[in-house]
Amino acid sequence: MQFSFSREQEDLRSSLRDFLSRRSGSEARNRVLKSGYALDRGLWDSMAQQLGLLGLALPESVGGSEAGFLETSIVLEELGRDAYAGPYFSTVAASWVLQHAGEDGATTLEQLASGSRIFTLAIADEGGTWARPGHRTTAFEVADGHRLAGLKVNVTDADTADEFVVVADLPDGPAWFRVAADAPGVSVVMGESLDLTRPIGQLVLQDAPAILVVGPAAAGEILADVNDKAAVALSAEMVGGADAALRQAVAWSLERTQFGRPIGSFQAIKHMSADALVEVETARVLTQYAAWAIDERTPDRSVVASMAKQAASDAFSLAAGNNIQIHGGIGFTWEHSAHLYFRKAKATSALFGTAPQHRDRIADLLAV
Amino acid sequence: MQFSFSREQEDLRSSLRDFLSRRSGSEARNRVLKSGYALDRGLWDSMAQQLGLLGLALPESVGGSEAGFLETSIVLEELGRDAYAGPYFSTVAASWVLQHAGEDGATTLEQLASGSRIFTLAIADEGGTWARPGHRTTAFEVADGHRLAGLKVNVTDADTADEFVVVADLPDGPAWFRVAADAPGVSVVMGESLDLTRPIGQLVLQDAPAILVVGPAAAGEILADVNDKAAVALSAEMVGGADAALRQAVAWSLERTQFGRPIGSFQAIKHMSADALVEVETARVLTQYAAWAIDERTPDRSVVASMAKQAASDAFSLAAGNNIQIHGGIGFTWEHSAHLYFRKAKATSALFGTAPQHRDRIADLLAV
Amino acid sequence: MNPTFSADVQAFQKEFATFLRELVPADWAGAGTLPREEYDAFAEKIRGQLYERGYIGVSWPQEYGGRGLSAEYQVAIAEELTRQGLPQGIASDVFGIQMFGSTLLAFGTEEQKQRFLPRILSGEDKWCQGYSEPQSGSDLASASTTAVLEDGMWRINGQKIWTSTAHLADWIFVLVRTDPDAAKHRGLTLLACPMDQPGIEVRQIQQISGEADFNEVFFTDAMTPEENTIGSVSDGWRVATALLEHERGGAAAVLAIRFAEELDRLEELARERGRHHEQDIRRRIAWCRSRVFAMRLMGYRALTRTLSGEGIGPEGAMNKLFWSEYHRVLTELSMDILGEDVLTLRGRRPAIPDGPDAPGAPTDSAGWITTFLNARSSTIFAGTSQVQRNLLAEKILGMPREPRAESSRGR
Amino acid sequence: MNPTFSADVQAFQKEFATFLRELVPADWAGAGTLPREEYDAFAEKIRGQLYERGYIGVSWPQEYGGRGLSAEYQVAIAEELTRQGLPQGIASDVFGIQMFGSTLLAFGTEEQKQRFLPRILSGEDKWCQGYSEPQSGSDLASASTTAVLEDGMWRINGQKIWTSTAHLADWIFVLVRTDPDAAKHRGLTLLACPMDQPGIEVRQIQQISGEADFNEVFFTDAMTPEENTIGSVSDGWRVATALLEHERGGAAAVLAIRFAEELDRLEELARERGRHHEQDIRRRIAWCRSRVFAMRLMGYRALTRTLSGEGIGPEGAMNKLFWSEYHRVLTELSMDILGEDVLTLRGRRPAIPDGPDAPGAPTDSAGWITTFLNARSSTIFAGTSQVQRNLLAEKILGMPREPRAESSRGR
Repeated sequence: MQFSFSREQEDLRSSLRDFLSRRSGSEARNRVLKSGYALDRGLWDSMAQQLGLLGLALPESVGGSEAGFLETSIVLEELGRDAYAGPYFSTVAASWVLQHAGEDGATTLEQLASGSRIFTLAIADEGGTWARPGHRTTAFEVADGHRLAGLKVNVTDADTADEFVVVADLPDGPAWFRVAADAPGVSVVMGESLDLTRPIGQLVLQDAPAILVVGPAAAGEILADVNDKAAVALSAEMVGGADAALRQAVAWSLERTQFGRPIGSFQAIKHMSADALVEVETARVLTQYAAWAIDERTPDRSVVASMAKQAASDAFSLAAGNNIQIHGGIGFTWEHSAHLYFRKAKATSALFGTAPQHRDRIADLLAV
Repeated sequence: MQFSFSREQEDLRSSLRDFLSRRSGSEARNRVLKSGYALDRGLWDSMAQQLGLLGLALPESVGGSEAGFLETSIVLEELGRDAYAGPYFSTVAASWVLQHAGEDGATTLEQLASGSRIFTLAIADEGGTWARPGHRTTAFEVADGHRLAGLKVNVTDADTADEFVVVADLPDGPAWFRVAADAPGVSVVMGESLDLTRPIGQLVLQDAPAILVVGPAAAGEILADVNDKAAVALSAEMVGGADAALRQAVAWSLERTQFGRPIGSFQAIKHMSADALVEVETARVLTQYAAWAIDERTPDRSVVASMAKQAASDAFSLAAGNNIQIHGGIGFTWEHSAHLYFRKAKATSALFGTAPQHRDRIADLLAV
Repeated sequence: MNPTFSADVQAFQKEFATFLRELVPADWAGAGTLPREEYDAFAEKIRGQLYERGYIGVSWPQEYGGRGLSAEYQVAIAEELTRQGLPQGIASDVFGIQMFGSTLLAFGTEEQKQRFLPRILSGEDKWCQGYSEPQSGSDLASASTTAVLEDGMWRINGQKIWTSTAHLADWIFVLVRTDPDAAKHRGLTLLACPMDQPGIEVRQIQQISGEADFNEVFFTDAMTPEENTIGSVSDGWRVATALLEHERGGAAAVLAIRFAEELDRLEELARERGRHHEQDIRRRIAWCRSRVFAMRLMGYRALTRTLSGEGIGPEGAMNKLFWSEYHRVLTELSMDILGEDVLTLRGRRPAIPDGPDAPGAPTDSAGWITTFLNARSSTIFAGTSQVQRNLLAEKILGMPREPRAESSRGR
Repeated sequence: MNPTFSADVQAFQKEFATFLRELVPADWAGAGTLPREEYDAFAEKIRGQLYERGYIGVSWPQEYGGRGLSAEYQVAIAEELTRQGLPQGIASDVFGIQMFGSTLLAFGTEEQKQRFLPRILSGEDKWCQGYSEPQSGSDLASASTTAVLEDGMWRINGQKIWTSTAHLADWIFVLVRTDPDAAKHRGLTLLACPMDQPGIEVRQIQQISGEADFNEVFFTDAMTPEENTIGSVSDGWRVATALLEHERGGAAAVLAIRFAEELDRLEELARERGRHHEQDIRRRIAWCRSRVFAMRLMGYRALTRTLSGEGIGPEGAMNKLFWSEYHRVLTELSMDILGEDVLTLRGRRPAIPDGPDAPGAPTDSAGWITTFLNARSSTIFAGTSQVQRNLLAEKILGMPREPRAESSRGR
């Protein structure tokens, strides 16, 4: 019985936290608020090359460190805490598919691990979800490969991605493809993202050249796997964000005085914070377990992934909402990062299944 | 625009409150807790004869005062505040049907108004509800009237009723009948009621002699009407109970000291109480309006009846639950009346439609 | 009990309705269909037309530009405006008419009333409110902006914050400390001060939605004549508190009308997305309907008290708590109906930054998301929900204040 | 990270499972099927059989009757007991084993450990806890029951309340004021005191459900020898507080097992009534499942800390808050599933007054309603939810205590 991280895992966390506080942190958050999203390429390269974060769970043969999903979840939690603005989740999520490309994929994975190419997943068709993309994007074979036609919605980091990993239907079923952002017939329409640190766009494919990554035989299973992993990865991000929002609120409550005392000494503020703490810890243990379950491929991994996602969504929304309330007026000014977390809470909850959708899924999986 | 009670209505309330504090109140509640439910017949007779509460909304010709439903709701609120243990609601509810009996019913209504005979409604069959009783109780005509056969569940005050007003199916549809408790073929099986002030039983009818009150032509409309009125009547009771629970909690919080101060000075207790106050006032205005709407037979009376019932259920549950929590240990001892209100909150919510059922009904009626 | 408008009011409302129909085209779908940029000008235009026909401030005495009608007429006007998809005035009316005007009617000198009130109604003077300070939000009584009387002029120094519409205002009513030696609540005075002077600087504050509806107001030797003192010197706390009750009380009946219209739009959203058959969505809508109807009834109750000359008193705090907490729940529901579509803001943004958007607004995600974000400010402004709960507990339920860390604060 | 039992523990659990299967008939459906009246005797019988085979207190040192095994074994035992529908000990074990025993291991003298611990395990001595007083509930440190040392004997006077199992107990550990002049927290001492003496009177308290699971204990010149002082004189607050952490911490992993079994029964109830297809019911069950699983994981986390020699510390307060508030939600759900059937209590009443009923209990309305009523006491006992939230805010989040009305209370 060991329900805790190993020494190595704790080291990973603390070195990453150090790194982020030096290289990213409140300064980066202010930049996002002042001038909008812009990928910090130097930071990205350092994350990839200096810290090896992108290849963390990839084979050594492509430059990775062969760590597990649990380690990835630690990275995501710390990035979430920092409200990091960059395509880490998108790229890592793409790697969950690209790993199944076999020998052919090695170069791609090397590019991914080195940070030299940015990837993202493009799954849902209009009206579809990540779990059930719909069948409106089609693929057809041509002499030199495939061509894709369709429209993918809610694509994370669509503007910075060099390459898209796309679900499209072949005649015998859905399959996974790679599409380069600069290929002919590929265009991206960015939306105005609620989450200021995660741009969202649509991918328009007009007979765009594509490379088959996984055929229909295995694609469905991988899609299910991607959904489980994405749920837990985003849960980890949200646990980090929720914890940050909680700590930010507490710190402010110690500093701010009203009626001659720090507002953190008022029961209303204390009890709000205690309740948020309980939710954050609930989400934390579920996410931790779910990450382990994914590494171990335990039979309960799908249900615990959903448990984590719904708990983390609730915890983040509560902690980020409380954070604004406790800050009072200053908490909903644009220049204060409180709303950055609040926006992330709502938007991240909506990615790869909302809390109610995951509760429905838990009930289905447990055959209630 | 006048959203307030008239002087006469306020007088009715205060004289009743005076009367109850002298004749019922905490002493009666203690009696219920110590020795269980037993109808205080003297009090009942005074309520009927001295205060005219049973005939309040009945015609003068049968000894009533021709007041409206609004006045009845004031009485119910005060009885609810007092946690009065007697068949007032049951008897008044029966009168809503008996009033439609025409000339024949005059004697019955006189008995009802004078308090000499106690009535109650028996509507739901097993598996049925008050709104949809089911069709398992049947009526057939015999030479000297009718006979009923079936089982009625969740009959309020079944043990004290002298007469039951029963829905049973004739060949051409449901109709209303009167059945005397001491008639052959009539038996009552009492359950253990969650609400200690309102006994609940089953009525077993084995070819029991019955008198037709309202035939199939009008019975359905009256059933709908009874459901609306009962919802608002019980809401009024619950508003009174919720208010009593809130006031009881506040009074205790001023008296009880911990950590050297009255616990009512702690924000946790203050905010719980403020939240309960908001819910009680929400339920109060909705109930007041709904009672007026029933008197005026406005087109929105069914939807506002449901609004009142769901709000009053929530308010009473919250206020009565808070009351226990604020009292601490003493609040869940048998001898303290806090649980009397808490039980009433849950049980009264379940009579004539639960809060979720009423919300479903609101959505249906408003064609959401 | 008769929660309906009197026959006179109904006739008045009918006549008003006829007038309104002439102001807009026959196929008018509501001010919410206008782009955000055009809304304010439209609201200003309509307000001008209403003023010309005497429909602004009808409940004020005739000698100050009103018509001396009862508050019932005011609600009837608001109801009809919303029903016909028109704005309920302009943003600064909350401060000019509802707050400052009402306070002046209660505390002002005859001269002040004559001077200020007609210009508020005509729209010549726009007002804003200077109460909160960076170090004094919930604890309003600790305000530290000072005013010193010199040769019949108040010299004001300090800073106010969260001042809505300050960038558009001609006047500010400002709570200042005039007696630095008195106990915290006792050294305050309320002053009316012109905005157009070198001693006042306004800086806009960008809020959570990205827009700038609030301001900081810096006073550096700003001046206002002694006769602009509202109420007595050092009586500012009492005057300001009464004023806050106007802010809280007056809105209830009128706000409920806007919330009902917003809920219609939410139902439309649910239907558009085929979510209106879901048990959870239906029940929550039903709960919201009940809540909004209760809000209207509470407004009627307050109105009844006003009509009979009773004050609404601390129940004002309940209205504020009630609608702002309701609006959080409502906007959460809109987010749940949008589902994945909360990810991006599409379409029109709301024209109104607090509470429901203008009537007839489309069901675009940008509208609902922005309203959802702004709803977070409603539980903070004009007294946080925590402060409101304290007030309710103390003033209505009679529960004790918390022991003070310092029972009074000599300054 | 490996949240599973080690191979050794798994082997042990398997062996234990085999042993348990011999104790009950092949068609055993769980202790929850027994009538309430028979349950306690059955629990006592099973406990005796477990004791004989060394399955009681396995984590205690061998010299005091335990087997010196890790806490992991304790959880494995509890899990298997519930899985096989058997009681997790008798009611007084919470006080004897989990609370007093654990405290004695930490604070007791060698002589005390030798004398008390083996008799606790064997069941010869049953214990109860004397902390709360009528005037001192949340504010435990204000206890006013006194003890005066005379000729090597403590003479105790005062009253304790909410003392579970006092009517069955041989001993009470009682928090008494031994130094009336010291500050509030500093004048307290913890004593072990025999119950069977003329100076002690026990009166049962009937609780919300109509049953009597609590007591008042009156001390009138009750006596206990000086050697029954637990820890040092005047150090009672520290000892008692540590003891409360045992109460809070130990239960988490084990409780979650019982809650999961209860949730199975709730699902059965929903299915029986055809309510398991409803969106609202399904989502709430899914939420409860997640909550119970999180509770188990928090238990594993605490267990991991215990195994590595770290204390669980103030997180104990979180477990108490977590499960008691969860249980309110769960029992509300059961009421909603019962619908109209909450009106009457039918069938079997629960055998266990706090938390989930015994495994295998039927889905009778009397069971769910009584558990619903009793769930209201769980958010009050052993520190109200309000006190727990204060603790979490202060001890984990580092938020300040409230200013005291009086910073210490000389007595």
